[in-house]
Amino acid sequence: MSLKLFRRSLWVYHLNSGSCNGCDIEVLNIFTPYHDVERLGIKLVASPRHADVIVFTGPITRETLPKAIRAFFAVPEPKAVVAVGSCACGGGIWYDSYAVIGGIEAFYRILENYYKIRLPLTVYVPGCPPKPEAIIYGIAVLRGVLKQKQRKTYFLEKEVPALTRDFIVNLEKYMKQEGGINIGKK
Amino acid sequence: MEYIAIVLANIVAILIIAPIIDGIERKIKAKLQCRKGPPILQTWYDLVKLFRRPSIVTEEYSLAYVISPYIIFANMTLALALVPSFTRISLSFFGDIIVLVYLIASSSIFLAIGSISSGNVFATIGANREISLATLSKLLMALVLATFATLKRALTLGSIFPIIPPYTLSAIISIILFAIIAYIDCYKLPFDIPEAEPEIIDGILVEYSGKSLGVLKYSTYLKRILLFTIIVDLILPRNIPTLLLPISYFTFLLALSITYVCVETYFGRLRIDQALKFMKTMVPILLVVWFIAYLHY
Amino acid sequence: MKTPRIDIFKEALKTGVVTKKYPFEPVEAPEGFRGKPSIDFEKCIGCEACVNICPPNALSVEIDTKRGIKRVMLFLGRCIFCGRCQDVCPTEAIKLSREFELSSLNSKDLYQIVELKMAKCKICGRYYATVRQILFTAKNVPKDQRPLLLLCDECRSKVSAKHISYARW
Amino acid sequence: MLTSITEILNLLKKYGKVEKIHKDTYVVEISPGKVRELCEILHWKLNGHFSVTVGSDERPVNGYFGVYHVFLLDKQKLSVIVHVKVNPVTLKIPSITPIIPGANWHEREAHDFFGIFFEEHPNLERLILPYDWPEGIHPLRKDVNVRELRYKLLKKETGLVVEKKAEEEYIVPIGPYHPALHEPEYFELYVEGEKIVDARYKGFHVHRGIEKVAEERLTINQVPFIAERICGICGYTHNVAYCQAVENAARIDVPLRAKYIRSILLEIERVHSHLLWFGVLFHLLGFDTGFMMTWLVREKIMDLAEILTGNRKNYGMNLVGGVRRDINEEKIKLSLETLDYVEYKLRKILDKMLKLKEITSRTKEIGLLSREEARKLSVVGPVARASGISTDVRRYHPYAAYSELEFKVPVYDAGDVYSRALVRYDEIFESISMLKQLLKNIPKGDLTAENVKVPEYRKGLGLTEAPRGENVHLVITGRENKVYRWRPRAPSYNNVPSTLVMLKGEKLADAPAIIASIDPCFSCTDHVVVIDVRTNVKQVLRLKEIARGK
Repeated sequence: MSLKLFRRSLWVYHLNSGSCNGCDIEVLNIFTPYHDVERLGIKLVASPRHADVIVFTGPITRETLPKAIRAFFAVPEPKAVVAVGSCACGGGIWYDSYAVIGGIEAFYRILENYYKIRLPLTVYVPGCPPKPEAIIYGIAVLRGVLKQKQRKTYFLEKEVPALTRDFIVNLEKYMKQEGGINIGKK
Repeated sequence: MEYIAIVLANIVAILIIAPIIDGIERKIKAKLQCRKGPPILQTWYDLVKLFRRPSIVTEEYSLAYVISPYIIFANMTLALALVPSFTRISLSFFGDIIVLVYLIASSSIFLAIGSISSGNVFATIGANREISLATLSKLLMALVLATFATLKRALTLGSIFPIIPPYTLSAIISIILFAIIAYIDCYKLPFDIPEAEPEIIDGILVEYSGKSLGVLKYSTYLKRILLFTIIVDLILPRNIPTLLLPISYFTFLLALSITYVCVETYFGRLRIDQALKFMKTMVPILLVVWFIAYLHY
Repeated sequence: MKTPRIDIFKEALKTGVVTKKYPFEPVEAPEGFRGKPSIDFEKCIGCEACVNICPPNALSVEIDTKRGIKRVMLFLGRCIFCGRCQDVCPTEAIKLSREFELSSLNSKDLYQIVELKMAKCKICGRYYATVRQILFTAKNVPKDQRPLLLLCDECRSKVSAKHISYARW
Repeated sequence: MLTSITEILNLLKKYGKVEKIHKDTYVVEISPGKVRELCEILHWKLNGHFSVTVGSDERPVNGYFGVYHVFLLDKQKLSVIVHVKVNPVTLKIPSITPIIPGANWHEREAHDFFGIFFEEHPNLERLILPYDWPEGIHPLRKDVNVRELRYKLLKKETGLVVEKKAEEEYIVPIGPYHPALHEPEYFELYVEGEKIVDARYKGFHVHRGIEKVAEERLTINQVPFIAERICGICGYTHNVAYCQAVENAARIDVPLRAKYIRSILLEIERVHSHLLWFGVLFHLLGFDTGFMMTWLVREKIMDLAEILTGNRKNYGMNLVGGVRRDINEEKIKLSLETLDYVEYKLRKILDKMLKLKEITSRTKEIGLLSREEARKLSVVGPVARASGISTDVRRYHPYAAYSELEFKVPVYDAGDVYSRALVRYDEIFESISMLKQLLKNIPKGDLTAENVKVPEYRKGLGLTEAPRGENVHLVITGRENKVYRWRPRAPSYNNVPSTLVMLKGEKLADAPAIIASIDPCFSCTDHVVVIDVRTNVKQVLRLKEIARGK
């Protein structure tokens, strides 16, 4: 629903929630000549009141948490969230540190518990830091312009050979016979 | 009846092209900064989106905060009706020049009042800066317009425009001075001090959102067009064929905005005291020009 | 004072518009770019070398003792793309590609899960390693010692401690 | 005045046991009573400078807490670490802040993390830990299990407690989210009209508890990756500093080719960081074209880094003992071409931009920091060099391949924002010339040292010159392939307090440019945390009030 509204014009409020600066610089970078997202109607705004989208960078430290909550509520509805970088997506390398909340999902959990809100549309942009193109791609996915490529992959090993003594001793023979066990092929 | 219809059509046309002119300016600015830039209609897209978004009001808000964007918008539309633009015809009455100055000045004041009542620190600082800049720039503008009135011995905009011919020294200098004042009043760099994004977070606009922000932004574009229109009117001879008039007006408008944006792109922002100092030096010059204009009589 | 401004203006015009067309035209990351790591299911043997080396613990492992399954999980939302897993993987099952378009609207899409069957210890009956890992090790072990691999670590040390010949049981 | 190394060593021997831990680095173990006397001699009389104070919980090893004051003597190319054992019961040692004001934050940090009391410290309050951190728990002590604590803290009503603001004066909050900074930091500026009369800093929003994570969870060869993520701009220099510290501690000889590769990447990082800084400065002064043009050039450097290392920012090139990737001939050629282009472009535009009238009028004689103040606060890097102090780790404590290069150290005396810009301007071109030397002379050889073994409980000091100044890592190695104590000190940690001096008496409009002029890298600084006392005043706000988002 909100996507249609933002097709042509998207104003972004950038909120550093304890990031190392890597992602912040890359977010800033998409506004510079080589990437220039103004051509896509994206603009960086200084006040959360003007914004349509919040960009979170960083694992959300305990110290920034109250400020992040305030900024989150200052953005008018409908809004969307872009979690840039692995830290914002899932806590990154800091995920179990005492000083961080650990990513946007933990942040949402707090919001759900205390404020009972409907969660906004969120796009996750992993990368450490993501390339500027990856951020542009993330926003394109958010707007529904491009299709999401990344899918969960799941694999369950179905059949395994019975591990008998004979089998393991004469492994080479069996492997040749069946030709299908490709364990540890280089 | 026909007269009113033409004025209305004029205003509607300006309402449509004002954001487009801004779009063109953005595009040119982008090109000068080696980037591709937004599409020309981008400003319209932004405005449409803002109009469709809700405005959040702060808890300490007052009536002034809510209605001032609309008052400013109304002021600007009215002021646009006073000056001839696409056609020769405009609302014209004795003393409309004074009304024009009043409308421009009062919108600055409403903007300041509105943002002060939002209760935000940055908005207050922005309003502070807005008032100190506006008082001076409106004084300058009043002085220039007074010079024009003296030159033509009239208080009706219709009889003042265009100011040249005759090509007198005072007329040319005063037109140049007006162009500079218009530049300052558009809050173009290096004078975009009340909204300075990196210093005080968009200053006066910080607390507005959604519709009210859209209306405010729209009024800024209208104000820019208004000032441009006055400059065009000062130069553009109105005795050319009626059909050519809209085209030549639009060409002039475009040329002006392109010149302004080219200048703007290569400037940094001045500090408020530096800007005020610059403007104060203009006061004596204007007084001298006015005096010369008076002597011409 | 005017000259520097005009010089910059000239230089800007000379440079021209440099903007890439990106979302409308594909961009290729350079060779050697550390992009999305992906697990080749056919090659993974569940040895946990990558799990141990991964600085942010983006790779984790769970053992389901009921089903006898070892689950290796890669969560891209925590990955720092350092490529250490690629360095240590004995079978080159995990590799970093040049793919960088990883954005997704659901954090679940950032997971890669591999579930491998485990083997039971022939003495105590506990699950101790994946079948693939045992077979992989077996290839590099002399034939006469291979049956020892069918025991878990504890049983194996007990067996060796008692000097019972592996041929007996 | 004492000058030769032997004389200094003899002097140190008078105070306590002197131990050489590695090349040019000595540890003096002294009793608490003599700390001030020695520190005064080292900082003021010998013209060295105070670098960092490191607290450490060594009870499992020797039964004491330890405090290390690190001093660098530039003239003698010497590092001296003053080690004081702290009684684990009384936990008291004399503070050195009255003598060296720059030690203020360092000692408060040690107080936060270990509960060590520094006697006669003027303001021993909480600096780093988050606002809702319980009293009396010191996270870096070895007996504190912070993981348990983390879950307890998460269950609390976090996010509802918001500090109350003082209302007596007209306060302009710069931050925590300010478009100029792109990082959450909180400056309170007390203004009269547009003039700043006082400033206060509440920082450490980006404290992420790096040290505890590194000491508890990571192994020696995983720490380089977290070190790199201390800062996303100058991360590689942290990475190198850490690796050097461990290599020094374990006496590992790094192959020359690896050293060259490290230097190349360090200089690439410096160029991109300085260009970034120029862009931000121009943006703050409203000159957006300057921002766009410098970042346009910078993008070339970023692309080069991506080709050389596989990532634009976090190079991930180091392991203890060497580097992970090689640079081949083709890449060297490409790098030289890129550098030529960058140099040509920058010569064309950057100095022109610095001559613009709005830029000069808003940077010259703004944000002054005198030489004396700079010495007192022990500032480092371009900030110190702009205030007339010639200090550069690359020159005075050479590491990596810097001893084989020819370069100048630019020094300016004015101490204003403009001279800080000039220092960086000169450094960009010095870096480019250094890069050319490095790329042309890179020797053949191995990439990593053989037999990387790290012994237990050895100390090592790693120094690098980050784009923002000197960067110090002190490492004590631990058992089971872990670090026992790792204290990274980023340059901004010493530089940020100087902004409060610079801001006083300036115009509000200049504040962002002044703050930015030190090139603050708050995420570097905030690996440790501190808060103002006034956060003790807590107030629970309702949802509506929070949503106002002021």
